[in-house]
Amino acid sequence: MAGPAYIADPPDAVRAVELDGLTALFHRPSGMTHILAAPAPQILAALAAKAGDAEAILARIGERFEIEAEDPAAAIAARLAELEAAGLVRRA
Amino acid sequence: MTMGDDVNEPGSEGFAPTRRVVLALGAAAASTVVTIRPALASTAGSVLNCEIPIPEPRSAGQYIDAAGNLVAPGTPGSFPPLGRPLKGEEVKKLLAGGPSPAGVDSQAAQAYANYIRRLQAGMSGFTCYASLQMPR
Amino acid sequence: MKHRLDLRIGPVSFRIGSDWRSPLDALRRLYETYPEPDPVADFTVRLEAERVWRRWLRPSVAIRGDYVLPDAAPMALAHGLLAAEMGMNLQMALGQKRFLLLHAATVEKDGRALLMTGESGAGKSTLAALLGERGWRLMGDEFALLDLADGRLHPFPRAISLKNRAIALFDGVAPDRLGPLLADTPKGTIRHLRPGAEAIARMDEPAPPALILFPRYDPGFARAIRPVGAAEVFVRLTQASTNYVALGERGFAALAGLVAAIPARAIDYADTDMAAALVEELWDQ
Amino acid sequence: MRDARVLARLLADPSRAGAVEDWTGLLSIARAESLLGSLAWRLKGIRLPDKVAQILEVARRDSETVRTQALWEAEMARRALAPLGVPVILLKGSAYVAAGLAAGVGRSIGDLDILVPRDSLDRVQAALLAAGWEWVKEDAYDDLYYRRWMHELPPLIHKERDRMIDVHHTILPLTARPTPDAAAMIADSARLGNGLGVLSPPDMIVHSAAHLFADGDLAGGLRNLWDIDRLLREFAEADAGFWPKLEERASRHGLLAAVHRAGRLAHDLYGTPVPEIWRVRDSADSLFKARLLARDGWGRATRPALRFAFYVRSHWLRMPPLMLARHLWTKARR
Repeated sequence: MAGPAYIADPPDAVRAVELDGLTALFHRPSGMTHILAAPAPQILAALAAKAGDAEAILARIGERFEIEAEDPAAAIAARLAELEAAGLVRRA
Repeated sequence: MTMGDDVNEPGSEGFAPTRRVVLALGAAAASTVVTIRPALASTAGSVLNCEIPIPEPRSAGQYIDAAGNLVAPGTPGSFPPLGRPLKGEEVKKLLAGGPSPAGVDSQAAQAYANYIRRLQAGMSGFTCYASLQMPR
Repeated sequence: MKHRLDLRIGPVSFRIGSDWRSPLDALRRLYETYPEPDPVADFTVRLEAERVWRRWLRPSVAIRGDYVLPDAAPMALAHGLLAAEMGMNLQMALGQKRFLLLHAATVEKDGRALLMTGESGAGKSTLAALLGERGWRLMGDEFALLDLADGRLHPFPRAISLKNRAIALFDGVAPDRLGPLLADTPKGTIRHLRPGAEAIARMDEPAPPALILFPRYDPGFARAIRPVGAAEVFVRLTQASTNYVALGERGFAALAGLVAAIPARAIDYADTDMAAALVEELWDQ
Repeated sequence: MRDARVLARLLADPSRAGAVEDWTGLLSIARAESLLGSLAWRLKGIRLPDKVAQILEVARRDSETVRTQALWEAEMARRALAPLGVPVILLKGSAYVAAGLAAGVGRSIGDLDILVPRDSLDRVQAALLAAGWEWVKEDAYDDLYYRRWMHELPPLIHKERDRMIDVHHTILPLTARPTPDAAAMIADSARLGNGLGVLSPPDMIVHSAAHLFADGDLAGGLRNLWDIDRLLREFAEADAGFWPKLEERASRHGLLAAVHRAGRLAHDLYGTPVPEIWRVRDSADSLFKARLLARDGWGRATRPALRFAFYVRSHWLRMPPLMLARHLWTKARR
């Protein structure tokens, strides 16, 4: 289930603030603000300045979290599509 | 502004490693990214391109009375939701007292116009309406 | 242009030009007690005839200026005062980049400010005006100016535009504080109210925010107070701001700082007295 | 203020700031001509009245947002088009900021303009539509008209970001008399690090001059001429052989007259150091100059008849059935 590899901007390209369970993220390259719900912040952290495909992302997130999903591959693919449309990740 | 219903509490784990917790990846159809859009900026470019859903999606199914209020389906004197969003240009004509949008009878059109006039910040279509109107 | 009036309201100065005398005469009377304008204006407003002959023939006022909303509908000359006020609003909404601009009413007491936003046309302006007559200092009924550096709110005490039923609530104020009654405007009947003397005297005095309220008005409402989550406050304030996106990271920092530091409540009320009592109660907590 | 002359003079020579009498009027003109950001950076460090300094400080910050958004829009187009492997050339403001040119400093930038090879148009269009751009006007899907007569696709707007993109395949309408060599422009373009490109220095001038004098009605012309001033100064300073290269290139694209006119007017209004031999008298220049400066101290457009004449001219320049009329009009004026 590899799929394409993605990469996110390095941590210093964003500024994040926690707002009761959600993350308000200011993205410096675009000047845009996004409100993120889990697992979007975790995916961004897993891809910050280091490329990875869906498998690598799951492995990286799995180091710190107990992953819960019926179909992890489909869920990650859906999240990546959203993040790519918002310009927060791009094809590596 | 839609947010997935089935997302778990993310805590601060996204940016600082802490204890091992459960992370739900969400259903494929859920939404976890919402981008803040300008409220009244870029009006010039978007004024003819914006749309107003009637009613806004979170009130889907409700009818609109002559004064533009949302009412229960089937309320006497009210009109069913419009099956499609109105385009900025149609709204402009409608609010200026011009012809009704295609396929809409004139009484329903007036109710929809009143609904649009009552739109408030945060509601779907407000930005469009705001861009067609002056503040205040 | 043929006629000109300069005004300063808090930190913002306007140059208003008009093809006709009457709108500026009305404006001059309303702002009679305001301080001397700045020699350089932040924004220019133009009230002009759409076509040369429309200066005399069925005169209608096009609202233009440094920043223009295309396709904005012109107004009747009889509503020229409202056109001037809308022209100033428009410059603020489209051109103000020095402060984070929130579509909100602000009042101050004990050196701290109360911010009210959320419901357009549901009485926040009336509520602010009413509080302004009851021991609070009115800072502004329309726009709140959040300082990007220090997070304080700057006063912008423009004339308040009272609408429809709200007009009668202020029958008791000194007559020289009221503008002409403007019937049949696009927003119904409107009458402008000059803020009290203290609001004008202290218009250069900012105040740190202490409470954010999202009032909701409906005659059928039962009195209610609800907490509002930080993320919702953040998003609602971005949507109440005309320049949030344009300010970039500074806007983000200022807004995130405000949301993190200041408590917020939503209130439902059925009449202005109920609202005023709710505000006093929450303020004292 | 009678016209925009004071603004042009101040841009050319910031040391005149002390002599400005009507700052409010000047700021209104600068806003109306989309030159407030450029003026703000030009006057940075100059002693100004407090209020003016404050307004210009805010304008400088705002121009940073404009720059960020323009570069981001270019980046999003790059991401959408990268899989096609076709050259994508940034034009106008986005190109100036992406290439770090002085013309980009404080510049207002609205739409994203790109140039792509004509034979890649279908694929470019499909990739943009797939990446969230949509047609601005559904009914203006008179694609054929655009394809046959115009130098660009009908405008597209991004449905999330509300930003427009103009996709050009050449720099003038196909109906215009000069026929610039777009393929040569693409072949000689300079690569930026990220996979996007910009026109070569001479072509950048040629495009800007063509846009100003061989296409539109001169709306926003004062700003476009300011671009040309900044570009000419920067390119001439960096390359002693720039002027002959520019003339050679302009001739090749059939736009030498437009480039010469741009140089003359830039010299006249902004003191641009163009070669002596360019500084000839041209009877029409005064009309162009009057049109460029037609703005009063309230920010209002003045000289409606002259504006209308240039508006008509812009159509004459573009529309085949009126080619003859244009010819007659030019003759009658002599």
